[in-house]
Amino acid sequence: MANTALQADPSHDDAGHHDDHEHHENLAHHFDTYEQQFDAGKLGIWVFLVTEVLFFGGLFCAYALYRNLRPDVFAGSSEFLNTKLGAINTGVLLFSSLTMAWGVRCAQLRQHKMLAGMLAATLSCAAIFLGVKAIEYSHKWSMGLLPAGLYTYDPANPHPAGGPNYLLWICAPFAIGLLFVVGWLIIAKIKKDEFKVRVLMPLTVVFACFFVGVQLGTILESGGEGEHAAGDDHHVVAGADGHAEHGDDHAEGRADEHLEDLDQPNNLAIEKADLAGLEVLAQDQSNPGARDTLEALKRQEAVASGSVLQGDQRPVESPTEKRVTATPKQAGVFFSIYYCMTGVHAIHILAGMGVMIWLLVRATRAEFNENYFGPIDYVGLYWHLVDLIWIYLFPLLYLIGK
Amino acid sequence: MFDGLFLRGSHLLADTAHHLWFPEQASTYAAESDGTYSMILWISLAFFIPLAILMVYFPIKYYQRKGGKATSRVTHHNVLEVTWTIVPCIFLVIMFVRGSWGYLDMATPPEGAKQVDLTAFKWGWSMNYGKGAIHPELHVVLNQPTKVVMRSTDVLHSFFIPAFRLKQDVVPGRYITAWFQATTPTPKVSQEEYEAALAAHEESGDEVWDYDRYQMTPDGYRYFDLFCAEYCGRDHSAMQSYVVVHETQESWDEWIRKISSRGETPLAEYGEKLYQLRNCIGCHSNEPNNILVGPTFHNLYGYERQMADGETVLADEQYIRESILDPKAKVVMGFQPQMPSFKGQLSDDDIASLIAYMKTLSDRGETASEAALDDDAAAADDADAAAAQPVEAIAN
Amino acid sequence: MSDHSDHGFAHPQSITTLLTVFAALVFLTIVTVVQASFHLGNWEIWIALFIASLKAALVLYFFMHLGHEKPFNILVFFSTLFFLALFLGGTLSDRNAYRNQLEPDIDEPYRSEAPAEAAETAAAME
Amino acid sequence: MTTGAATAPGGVRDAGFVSDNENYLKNSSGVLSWMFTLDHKRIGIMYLVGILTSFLGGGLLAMVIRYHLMAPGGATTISNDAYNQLFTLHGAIMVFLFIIPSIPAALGNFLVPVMLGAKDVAFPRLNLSSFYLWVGGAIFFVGALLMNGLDTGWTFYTPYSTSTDTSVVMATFGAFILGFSSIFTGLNFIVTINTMRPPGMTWFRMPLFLWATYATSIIQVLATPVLGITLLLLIAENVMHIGIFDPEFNGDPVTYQHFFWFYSHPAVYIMILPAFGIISELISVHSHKGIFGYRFIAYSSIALALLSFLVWGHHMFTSGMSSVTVVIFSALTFTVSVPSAIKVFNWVATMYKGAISLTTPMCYALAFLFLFTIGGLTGLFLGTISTDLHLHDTYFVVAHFHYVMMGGTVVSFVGGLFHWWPKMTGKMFNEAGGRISALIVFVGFNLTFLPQFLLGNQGMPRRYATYDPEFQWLHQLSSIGAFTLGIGLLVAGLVLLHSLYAGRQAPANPWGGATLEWHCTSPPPFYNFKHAPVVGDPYEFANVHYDEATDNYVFTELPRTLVPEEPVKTPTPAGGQS
Repeated sequence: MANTALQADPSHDDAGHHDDHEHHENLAHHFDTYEQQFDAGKLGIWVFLVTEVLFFGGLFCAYALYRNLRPDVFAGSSEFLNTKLGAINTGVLLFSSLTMAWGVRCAQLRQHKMLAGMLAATLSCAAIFLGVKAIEYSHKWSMGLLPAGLYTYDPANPHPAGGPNYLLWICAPFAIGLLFVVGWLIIAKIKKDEFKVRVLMPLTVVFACFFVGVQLGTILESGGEGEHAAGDDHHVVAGADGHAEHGDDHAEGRADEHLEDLDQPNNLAIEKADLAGLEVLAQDQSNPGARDTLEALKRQEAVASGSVLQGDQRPVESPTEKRVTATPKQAGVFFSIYYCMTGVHAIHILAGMGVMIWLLVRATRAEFNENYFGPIDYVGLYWHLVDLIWIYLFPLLYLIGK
Repeated sequence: MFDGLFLRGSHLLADTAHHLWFPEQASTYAAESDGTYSMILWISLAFFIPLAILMVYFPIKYYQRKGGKATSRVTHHNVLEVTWTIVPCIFLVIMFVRGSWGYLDMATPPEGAKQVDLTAFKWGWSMNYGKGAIHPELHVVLNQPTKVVMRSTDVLHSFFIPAFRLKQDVVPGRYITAWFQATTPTPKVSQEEYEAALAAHEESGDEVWDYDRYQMTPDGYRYFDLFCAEYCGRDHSAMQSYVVVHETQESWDEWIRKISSRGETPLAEYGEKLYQLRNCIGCHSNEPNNILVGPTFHNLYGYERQMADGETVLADEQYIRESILDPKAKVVMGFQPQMPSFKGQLSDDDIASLIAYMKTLSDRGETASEAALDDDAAAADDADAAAAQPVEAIAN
Repeated sequence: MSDHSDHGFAHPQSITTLLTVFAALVFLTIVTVVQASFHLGNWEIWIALFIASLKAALVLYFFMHLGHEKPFNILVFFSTLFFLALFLGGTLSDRNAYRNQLEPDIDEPYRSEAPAEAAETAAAME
Repeated sequence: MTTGAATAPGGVRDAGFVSDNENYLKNSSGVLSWMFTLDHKRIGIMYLVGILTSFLGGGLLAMVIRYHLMAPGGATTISNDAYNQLFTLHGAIMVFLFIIPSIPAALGNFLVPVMLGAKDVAFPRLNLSSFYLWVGGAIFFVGALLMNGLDTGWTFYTPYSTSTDTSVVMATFGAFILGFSSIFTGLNFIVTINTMRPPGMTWFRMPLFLWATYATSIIQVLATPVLGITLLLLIAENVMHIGIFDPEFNGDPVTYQHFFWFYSHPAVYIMILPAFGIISELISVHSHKGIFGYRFIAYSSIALALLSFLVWGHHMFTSGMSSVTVVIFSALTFTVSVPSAIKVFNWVATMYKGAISLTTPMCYALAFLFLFTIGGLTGLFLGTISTDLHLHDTYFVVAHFHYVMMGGTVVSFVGGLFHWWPKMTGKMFNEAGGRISALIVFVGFNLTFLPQFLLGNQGMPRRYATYDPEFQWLHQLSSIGAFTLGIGLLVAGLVLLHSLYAGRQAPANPWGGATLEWHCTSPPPFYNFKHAPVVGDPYEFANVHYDEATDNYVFTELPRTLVPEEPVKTPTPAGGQS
C-alpha cells in the first residue's frame, strides 16, 4: 500500500480566487494539471451526452409506440414532409459536423484564424438549417398540419386563405439579429475596434445565412409544387386516417377527395371500411370491446339509414354523431411527434449556436492551444450528437412510406 | 413497540373475519391473497425479530464511554456474507412464485362468466346489466364467476373491492376486464330492520341514502364497499359504490326486474329516482344557490339560459334532452364542459322522466306544461317533439 | 506534457480522414434517400435504421474520436444505449401486449359514445 | 474564534481551529460573497437552508392533512379540492424540493470533495448553477401554489393532469427545471469522483458515503432526462394536446406511467441510496469499528443503482399493464431487495464487538435501522403480485414508502446532519437535546405509520379527503403520532439552531471518525485542507485516540509517514505563457 499524500501547491494554501489566473492561464484552481482538467471536462461532456440521448429516447419511444400502433397513418402523414428539404438539411448538418471536427484540429494545432473560420462555417450551416426548417414549419402551420389538439387540416381546402404569416414571425428575430449585428459592425468599423470587427464579420455572415436557408427552402418547396400536388392527394389519406387507398394518380386522388366531401354529412363510409377488420377482431372472445363497438356501429348505421326504428317508432338522430366522424386526430399525433422531435432538435441547434458564438469570441482572442482546447472539443462532441440525432430523425420522419 | 403490534396483528390473522387486520374474505381470490400475505408476514417476522433483538442488544452490550476501543477488528467474513445473500434469495423466489401463481389465476376470466359492463366517471360508477338495467350498485350472484368489463369516460379510476382483494385501474381509451367469484353472500336484512331504516331515512329528510349509517342498501341488502382507488379529482373519496352478493340467481333476477323499468311509477317520481341513481345529483343540486360542478336543477326548466358563447337559450324539453345526450353542444356560461354524454344510457322514457322531475323543481314547470304532468303520453309527446328537431341545428 | 513541441494529450486528426468520412456520410445519405423510393414493406424501416446506424458509427468513431477515447468514456456512452433499450423495450413490449384492449374507435372522442351501453340499449329495444 | 492551530499531543496536525480568514464561513463576507460563491461548502450550506425550508413547508402541510383526517368527514372546514391540493403539494414539495436534493445536494456537496481529499468539485460553476436551478424550480412551485394550486398528486398522472384547471404547466415546468438541477449535481459528482481523487485514494479506499453518492449520481444522470422529456411532453399535452398521453386525442395514460416511473422508480433510489451511505459512516464511526463487509456494501450500492432501472413496472401492477409484463416486473422487483438486505445485515454486524457511543447521530442511525427494516420488509408485500392487488393505492403503500423515505432517508439525513454539524458550523450541539429529539421522532414515527399499515390492510384507499367511519380510530392514532413526530423534528431543529449561538467550539474530530473530513479543521478552511491529508483506510480506527483535554479524537501512531515518499508532482504552467 503505497502511501502518498495529496500534493499541495503552496500557492494554493492562501485562499483566493484570483491568484491562479496569473500563474496558469485557463487552469482552474482546483485542478492540478491541464490533463486532469481536460479529462474531467471530457468525462463531463460524455455524461451530458448520455443524458441527451436518454432525453431524446423518450421521443423515440413515443414515435415507436404510435408508429407501431398505426403504421398506415404514419406513412400517410409522412407524405406531407418534403424529402428534398430533409435531405438538404441532412447534408448541411453533416457539413457542419465536418467543419466542427476540423475546428477541433485547428484548435489543437493553434491555427487560430482557421479555427474562427471553421466555427463561423459551422454556425452558418446551423443558420441555413434553421432557415430551411422555418420554411417547413410555416408551410405546415398555414395548412393546419398541427399537433392533434390544434389540427385543422381540411383536405378539401388544404391552403386556407388568411391566417397569420408564420414565416414572418419566425424570421423576425433573425432579421432583428442581423440588423443588430450589422449596426454594431458598422460602429466597430468606425471606431476601428479591430477585435470586434473580427468577431462581427463572421456573425453577419451567420445571420445572413439564415435567410439563405429560407430562400433555399422556398425554391425547393415551390420547385416541388408538382410533387406537392401529388401530396395533396395523400392529404385524403391522412384526413381519412389512412383508411382510404393511396391515390397515386392525380385524378383518382381528386375523386377520393370528392367522395370524402360527399360523405361528410353522415360519414359512415369510414366506419364501413373498418367494419371488416373489426369483425375479425370481434370474433375473439377476449375482446368484448371490439364486439360491442361493432354492434354499436352497426346499430348506428342502421339508425342513420332509417331502417330500424327505435322504441318510440321514430329514428333518433344523435346530435353527437357529427363530431364522431373522421376526426383527424391520428394524423395529428404524427405531427405532434414530428414537432416535438424536430422542435426539441431545433432548440438544441439554437443552444449550440449560442455556445459557438461564445467560442468564436474566444477563438478570435486566440485562447486555445494544445493544452487548452477542451471547450472546442466538448462543444464539438455536443454538436456531433445533435447531428447524430438528426441522422436518425431524417429517415424516421421523412422517408417512411415514400 | 411495533413488535407488540405486529404480534398482536398476527394473532388476529388467525381470525380472518376479524376486521382489525383484514376485511372479510368474500371471494375465491381473497383466501389466496391473504394466505400469501400471512406467508410473507411470517417470513418477514422471522427476519425482523432476530434483527430487532440484535439492534437493541448490541448497543447495550457493547456500549462504551468515549475513548473506548472496539474489541474486534473483523472486517469481513465471506461465508457469512454469502450466506445472508443467498438465504433471502430462496425466500424471495418462494414469494414471487406464490404471488404470481395467484395472480395468473386471476388474469383470465373463465368461460361463461356473467358479464357486467362498468362505466366509471367523475365521480360515480354505473353498472350495466344489459337490457337497460343500469344501476350504480354492483349486484352479483354467489359462487358465480362474474366478469366486469370496464371503461372510463374521463380520467383514471380504479375498481377496488377490499372484501374481494381485487383492484384494477379503469383506463380511458381501453376496455379492461376483471373477474371474481364471490364466496360470501350479503343477505337481505330482516323486514323489521329494513323498515326501521326506511323510517329513519324518511325522518332524516336526506336526499341520498346513507349506506354507512344504515349498513344496508336502499333495497335492504347488506353490502361490501367498492372504492375508487386511483386519484380522480375533487370527489375521489366520495366515489364509492356497494357490492351486493345475492344468494340465488332468482334473488338477483328479482332485483334486476325491480330496477330496470319505471313500471307504474309516475314520471316525475321516477325521474327523481334516476336523478339519484344515475348520479346527476353528484354534479347538479336541486336546491337554489347550491352550485356544484354543473348548474342547479332548481328553476332550470322554463328559464332563459346564458351560454358560454353568449347565446341565450330557453331551457325547454328539447334543450334538456340535448344537454343530456350531447352535453358539450351548449355549455352554460360559467361552467366547464365536463359532463359525459348519456346517450345510450338513458332511454327516452328515462329522459322524459328526468324532464318531468326538473319541471317539479321549477316554478315555471307547472305552467309550461300542466297537461304533460297529468298525462304520461303527453309527456312522451314532448320528448318526441324535442327529438324531432333537425339534427343539424343542434349540432352546430 | 506542458511542453509545447508535442501535442500533449491532443490527437489532431488528419484532414484526409475528415474529408473521407464526410464523403462517406453524404454517400450514405443519398443511399438512404434512394432506398426509400423502393417499397420494401417491413424491411424498409430496418434498412433505414441500419444505414442511419452506419452513419452514426462513422460520426462517433471519427468525428467524435471515440476511437481514441478512454475506455471509461466509451463505456459511459454505450451504457446509454443499454438503458435506452431497457426503456424502449419495457414500454413497447407492454403496449403491444395490451393493444387488443384498446378501444377500436380510439380515434373518436371517447366521451361521445358508449358502445357497450349503446349495444345493450339496442338489444333491449329489439 | 480561536486562532492558531491547537497542536494536539502525538504530533498530530490540524487538530485545532483555523483562523477566521481560513475558515470557509468567514474568509469573505457579505451576501454577494455567498450568492456568487463557487466553494462547494458554501453551496452545500445554501442548499441546506433551501431544502430545510422546503421540509418545513411540506411538513406543515402534512400536519394540516393529518389534522383534517381526524374525523371521517374532515375535522376542518377544508374542502375536498383544498385537501387534494394539500396532499399534492405535500408530496411534490417533499419529493422534488426536499428529499431528492436533500442528501446529495446539501450534505453531498459539502462532503464529497472533503472526503475525497479534493479542493472542490470538478465543475464549481455548474454546481452553483445547479443550486440556482433548484431555486428557479422552487419559485415555479410557489408560483403554481399562488396561482391555481395543483391537485394532480405529485405523479401528474394523465389524463387528470391534462384536464384539471390547476397550474399543472407551471408546476411541471418547475419539476423540469429541478430535474436539470439534479442532473448537474449527479454529473458533477461522477466526474469529481472519477477524475479528482488524489493519489492514494483508490476506489476501495473511498468512504462508503462516496460509493453511495456515486451510485446515486449514476441514477440521477441516467433517469432524470427521461423525466425531463416526460414533463416536457406533458406540458405540450396540456398546451396543445399532442395526443401522446391524453386518451381524448389517441394517447395512452399507461404510456405516461411507463415514462414517469422509468424515472421515478430509480428516483426512489436517488432518495434512499445516499441515506445508506450516511448510515454506513454513522454506524462505523460511532461504533469505532471498521465497517463489516466493505466491498459487499460498496458493490450493493452500485447493484441497487443498476437494478433500480429494471423494476419501474411494480408501481403499475394494477394500472392495466399486460399480465406478462406484470409477472416479469414482479420477478425483477424481488432482485432489488437482496442488496438492501445485505446492507442491513452488514450494519448490524458492524456493531458487533464495537465500542458503541450512544451519541445523537448513533441514536438516529439505530432508529434508521429499525424503520428501514420495516419499510424494506413491507415492500415484499407490495412486490408480490397477489397481495399487491389488494394493497396497491391504499394506506399500506403510504405507510411503506414513508417508512422508507421518511424513516429511512429523513431520519438518516437528520442523523447525518447531527454527525457533520460540528464540521459544517464548527459548533457542538446539546447532546441530551439531540437524543431526546431522536426518541420523540422514533416514537412519533411509529405511532404515525404503523396504524396506516392496518388501514391499508382493511382497504382504506389513499388520497381520500373523507373516509368511512370504521377507519376513524386508526386515523386518529396516526394523527396523534404525526403531531408527536412534528414535535420531535422541531426539537431537533431547535437543538441545532441553539448550537449556532450557544454551542461550544467544535474540535476537528468530535466523534472519532477516520475519513478525511475529520482530518481537516472544524469548520474546514477554504481549500479544505491546510496541509495535505494522509489517505489511508477510511475505516481504520486503531490509531484514533480520544484526548480528554480537548474533547477531541486525535490521530496518533500513524503507521505511515506523513510526508509522501515520492516527490510531489507540482502543476507546472504550460510552458511560456502566451
